[in-house]
Amino acid sequence: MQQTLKKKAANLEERIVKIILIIMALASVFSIGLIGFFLFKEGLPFVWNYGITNFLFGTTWNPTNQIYGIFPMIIGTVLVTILAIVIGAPIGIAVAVFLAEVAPARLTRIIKPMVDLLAGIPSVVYGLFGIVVIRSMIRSLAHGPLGEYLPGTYQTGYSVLAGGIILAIMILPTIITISADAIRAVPKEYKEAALGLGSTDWQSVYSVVVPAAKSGIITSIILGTGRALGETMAIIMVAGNTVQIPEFGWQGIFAPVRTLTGNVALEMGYAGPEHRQALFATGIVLFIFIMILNSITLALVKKEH
Amino acid sequence: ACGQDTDEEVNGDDPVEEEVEDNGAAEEEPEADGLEGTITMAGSTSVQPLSEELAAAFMSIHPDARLEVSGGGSGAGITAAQDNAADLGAVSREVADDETGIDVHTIAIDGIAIIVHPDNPVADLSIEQIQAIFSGGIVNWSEVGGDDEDIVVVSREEGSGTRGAFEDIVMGEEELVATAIIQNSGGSLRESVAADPNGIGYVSLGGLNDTVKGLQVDSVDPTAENVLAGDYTVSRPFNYVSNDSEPLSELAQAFLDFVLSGEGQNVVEEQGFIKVN
Amino acid sequence: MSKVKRNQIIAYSLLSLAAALTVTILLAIVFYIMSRGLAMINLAFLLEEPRRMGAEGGIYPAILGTVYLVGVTLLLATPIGVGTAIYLNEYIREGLFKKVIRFTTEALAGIPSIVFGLFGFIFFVILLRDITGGWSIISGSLTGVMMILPVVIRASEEALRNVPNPLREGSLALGTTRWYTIKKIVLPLAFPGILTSLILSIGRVVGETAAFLLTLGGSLLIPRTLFDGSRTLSLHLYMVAMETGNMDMAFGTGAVLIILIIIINFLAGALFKRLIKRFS
Amino acid sequence: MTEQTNKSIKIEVNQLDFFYDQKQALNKISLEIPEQEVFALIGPSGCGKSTFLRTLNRLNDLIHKTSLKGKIKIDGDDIYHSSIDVVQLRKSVGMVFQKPNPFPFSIYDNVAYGPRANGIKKREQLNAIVEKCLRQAALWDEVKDRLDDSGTSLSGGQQQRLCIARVMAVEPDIILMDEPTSALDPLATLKVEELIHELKQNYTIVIVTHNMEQAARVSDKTAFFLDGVVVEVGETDQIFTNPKMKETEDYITGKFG
Amino acid sequence: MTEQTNKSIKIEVNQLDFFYDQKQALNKISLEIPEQEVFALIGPSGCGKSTFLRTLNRLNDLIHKTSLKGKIKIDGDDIYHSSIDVVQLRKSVGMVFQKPNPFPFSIYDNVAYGPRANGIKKREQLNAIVEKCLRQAALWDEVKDRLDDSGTSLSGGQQQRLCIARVMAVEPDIILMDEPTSALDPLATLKVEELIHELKQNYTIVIVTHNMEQAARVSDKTAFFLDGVVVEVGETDQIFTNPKMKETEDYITGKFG
Ligand SMILES: Nc1ncnc2c1ncn2[C@@H]1O[C@H](COP(=O)(O)OP(=O)(O)OP(=O)(O)O)[C@@H](O)[C@H]1O
Ligand SMILES: Nc1ncnc2c1ncn2[C@@H]1O[C@H](COP(=O)(O)OP(=O)(O)OP(=O)(O)O)[C@@H](O)[C@H]1O
Ligand SMILES: [Mg+2]
Ligand SMILES: [Mg+2]
Ligand SMILES: O=P([O-])([O-])[O-]
Repeated sequence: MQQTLKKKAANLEERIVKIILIIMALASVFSIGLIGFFLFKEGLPFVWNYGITNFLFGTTWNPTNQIYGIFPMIIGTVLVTILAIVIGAPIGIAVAVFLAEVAPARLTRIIKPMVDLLAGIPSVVYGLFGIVVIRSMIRSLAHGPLGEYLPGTYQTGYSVLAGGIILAIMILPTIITISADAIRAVPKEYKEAALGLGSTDWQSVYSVVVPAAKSGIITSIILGTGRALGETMAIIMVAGNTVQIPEFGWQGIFAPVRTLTGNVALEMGYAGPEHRQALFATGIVLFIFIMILNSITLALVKKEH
Repeated sequence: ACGQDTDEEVNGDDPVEEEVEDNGAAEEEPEADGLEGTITMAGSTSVQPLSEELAAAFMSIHPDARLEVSGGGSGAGITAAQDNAADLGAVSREVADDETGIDVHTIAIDGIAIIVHPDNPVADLSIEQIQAIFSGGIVNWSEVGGDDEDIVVVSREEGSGTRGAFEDIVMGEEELVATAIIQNSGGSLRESVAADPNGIGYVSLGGLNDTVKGLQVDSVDPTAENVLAGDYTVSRPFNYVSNDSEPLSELAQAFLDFVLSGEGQNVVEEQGFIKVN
Repeated sequence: MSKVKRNQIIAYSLLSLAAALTVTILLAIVFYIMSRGLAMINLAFLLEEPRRMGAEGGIYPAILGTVYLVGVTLLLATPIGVGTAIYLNEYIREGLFKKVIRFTTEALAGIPSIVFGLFGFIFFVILLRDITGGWSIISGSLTGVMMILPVVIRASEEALRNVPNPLREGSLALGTTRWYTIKKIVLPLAFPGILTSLILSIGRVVGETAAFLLTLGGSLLIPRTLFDGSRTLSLHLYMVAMETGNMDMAFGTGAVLIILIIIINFLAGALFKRLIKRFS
Repeated sequence: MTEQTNKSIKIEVNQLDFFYDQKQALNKISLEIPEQEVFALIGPSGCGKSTFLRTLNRLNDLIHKTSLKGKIKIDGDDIYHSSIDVVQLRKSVGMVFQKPNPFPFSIYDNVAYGPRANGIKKREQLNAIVEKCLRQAALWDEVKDRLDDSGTSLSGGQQQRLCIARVMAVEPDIILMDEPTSALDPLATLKVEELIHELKQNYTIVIVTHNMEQAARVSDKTAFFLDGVVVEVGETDQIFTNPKMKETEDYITGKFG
Repeated sequence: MTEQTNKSIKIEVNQLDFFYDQKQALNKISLEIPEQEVFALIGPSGCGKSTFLRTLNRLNDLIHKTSLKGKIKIDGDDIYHSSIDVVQLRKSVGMVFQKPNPFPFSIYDNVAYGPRANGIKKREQLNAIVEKCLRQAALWDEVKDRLDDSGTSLSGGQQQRLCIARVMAVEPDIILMDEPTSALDPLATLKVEELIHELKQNYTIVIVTHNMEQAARVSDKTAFFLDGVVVEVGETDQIFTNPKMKETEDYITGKFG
């Protein structure tokens, strides 16, 4: 029965497999390295030559005349994203609380697949719905009752509002799913303790359960922000793509705007090498926005543990 | 300046129609020529519908050939040819002097129609009025004889050939008004104007349909005949461009020859554009 | 009624309202697209080639393009993604390397798809065009692989983590190698979970447009090889809507897409239930 | 069944049955719990002690598919009667759990939670309540300089006393404690036991414990549960020194459980 | 420390220290485990019994941030030496876990798993091994007509015996058992104990148990662990009837643990 415990020269398979797996594991590192490399290689020299402030804070975008200011697009991106969050986050969190704390299990089982479906619908379908339905609705509002308060170019329906609404719908599933998970993960002892102190169910949810799920809920909002920031097709279809800084005030939400993503997708038929570099530089700005958001999420997750 | 150039070319070559019919009949047995492979074309969305028709006609003669047509805008057509990303780039404007490294083949002439909503009472604008509208000088339809409504300018994206030609011919030194809505293809621009009674935009003559109204420019209707006659001045060439450091593939050359042949030019005419030879 | 009770009733009504609103939005979108799109769908629509840039005819090449793109993307992403997950979960422990991979997959997951498109265009379409054929299914797929890799990795890791540790120890303690244990015990048990993740990634590929706008080329022809340009249904919808303005065709394509997504979600859901059952 | 005491009866339980779905967890429980005493529930794991405790503040209502028969009266009111406001009931019947479960807020906010839910907003008033309750819970001296620290940053024993202070801030008459010291070390246990001693001046306390010595130390009366049934109930001294039932004796001498 | 026996030493442990990250779980353990005997490890929860057992087949290698000092020799080979093939080691040192962990395959495939991993593919050969091992594990009669049923469909006791059969199919010399009966009812426990008795004819068995009576019943030698240290080791009879150390006596008479 005595077997030798000495290593066999064989076991080649184990070693080969391990090497293959390492190579695979490196693929994603390699991917992001490549993406970063090309993005920066194409875009960075341009930003350098053109000047960071001129690029980031210039208000004119006119590639024909070699003017590349993306400030209006940064503003456009920020406005549309904020609007999406302002509309989407409260609704999403409310639905999450509803699903995790209020709805009977049977209802949850019905609504959950619907939320998943909302997440699965392609963005161009949202865009199509956006131009045909939402844009027309906004147009009849902006051109009708609000007509006298708005300049003509704000009455087309192509607007921050149309983009914000579509994006709000698109980020709902992200916010709902992640928030609901976070709320469900709150130990039920908290709720019992609150109820034991004579809180109503709502008081316990509102003042204990939701605050305890705070970091998960914030994470969901940040991820939703990332999604909104990165969305391209739906936004090109409904936002109007005008390179301008909207008027300050409520009228601004009816202004057509261009987003950073929209700029890249629209002008991929760029006219020249410098123009192309400017688009890559736009990509870098987007990339950095996303990285900042990612880092915030990571920091939050870390704090959690 | 470019408008004139093209007019001359167009005037030069009319009498080919008979030959075309013959050619078509002669090439009924397609297997023999052995042309096969794939060529890709990219660029102008205005040229795209025409390219598709030309490609379809070509492929019906050479079933083993494959012509992939995609859009992207004229700028993309030029860079695709420069980068060798496509065999042929489509450009719906004059190729500029600084766009080097490419050979240019003009395949058709197209007019650019200034379009408004069908309900818009305005039917005729002068070049100066159009320029003023697109540069923000005129902002209300009542200033040009229409209703008292703000004008909504819809334009194409940077890199569009249609926009480039439009700016060359109409805008001169003026800049496009900053508030213009931007659409990135002729089709979406037309839809956008069709959906807005106060909108104004511009598309290829071939992209005109009855969802929008093509305005008279200086009282001339936007038709191929008027372009051909030189009366409708907002016109531009459709070009195919190719990389000049590498020779065209056999297939691409055959396609280009086909396009410029009588039969190809017939297709050009059927699609509502103007023949070049 | 006491004030707190009233507050509770108001609050819960608002929450229900939010849920009702969400459901209404979904149904409105689905019904609207379907009501305009279903009328378009018939055999000819599904099996014919498009004419006039898609303004007429059918969507057959786009269906084929979608199938090819999804197929190739998954074929490439599955081994890489699952392999990465296996390596992360079964071979290495918390440490710098794992953190680096975690961070990069997170970062990849966050990159906007248009940036993938930009990259894919420069790298696969232009730089590697002699290999990829320029605008082609391969170029699109390689770009798609980068996009869905994080999804596949994360979900596979989750599935692997769900395999009870005693089974792993049981196998290793019998004197089997790590890889044998993974092959015979871990992977079979994680299979439904991994499959679920793959099906969900199909959804991601089917729904993506921006990245493919710049890498697939958008040819309307029936793709014959993987080195041909093509378009997916989503891309077709976008191009038809934006380039031809024929909204009916776009809605028809949209209806096909929604039906496809419903099927995909249903399959994933069914598999997920099986997974839950297996481990409880 | 219980012996006569000079104290008045605070809680009266009559023929109580309790079911989780099909499974019967309590079987014809009848008990009288006198005011301002400590009443201990002992018995082996799974015998129904926690279940019984949670029927007293209707916390079991939260569990899906439970049902209850019989009557529980507190101060003469049937607490399962439809006219009863559960929220009010839970205010007057506080509960301390096995695992200390402070909210993930500051110490101050933990104690102020109940009063705030009752609409008290004034800072001075809250300050006063927080200080009073923390003093009562014998925690004030240890935390008075760090009221803004998170409740979860305290040690286990401190956390449990914080939970007791939190309960006292809603001014209950009765405090239910479900193995309040089982997660604590001996020293912390001692502190909590001392506190229980103090509290019975003002509150009626029902405590579940696994620890025989603890029951003997802190309680006035003890009930021995077995399989959902009350086997024996009486003065704690008597139960531990001279149990009437064989099962009780077996249990307290460690023969099973 | 151990007494002389006539059997030869199978496992020799010398000054073994083991750490989970910073935490030391084993402290200078020295033991000699003779061949073809049952060696029991007893001690209170958390004293390091499982940790020790798992150092013997290097299963602890799988845990993050562990470190080990000292030597373990099996048949004279240092099993932590770099020339050792861990896979071979684990083949010759089988392990049975506290909770039965049959693979979610058929009974047949569970037993055939190890032989197959070793490259045995022939059906007849596998059939023979499966039958032999199931017989040895005293399970054959109960399962011979349902070899295709899932291993998880068996009762707890049957599952544990299946796991033992599974181990025997790889022909180890040593079998480690970590509280193999703690998840089983008394009857199933009895069956497994009988089996252990049989097995020691052919195997060296190291068994961890919480159950004093079990240790007394099945083992030849016993080591008493406390806080990572071996307090006492010797003939089982002696340990249980006449322990030398105060701590051992306290433990086996139930004073703590
Ligand atoms: N939520 C529940 N659903 C179904 N059965 C339950 C539930 N909670 C408890 N039980 C069952 O009811 C019986 C009594 O449980 P209970 O928790 O009251 O026991 P206990 O005396 O408190 O035990 P321990 O000392 O372990 O806390 C047990 O058999 C238990 O399994
Ligand atoms: N994976 C681990 N990481 C860190 N510490 C561990 C780990 N496993 C065990 N320990 C610690 O090591 C010590 C010894 O644990 P071990 O499991 O060996 O005890 P044991 O004697 O088997 O106890 P039991 O009878 O409860 O099984 C304990 O303090 C335990 O908390
Ligand atoms: Mg309990
Ligand atoms: Mg153990
Ligand atoms: O698409 P264009 O023809 O305007 O370049």
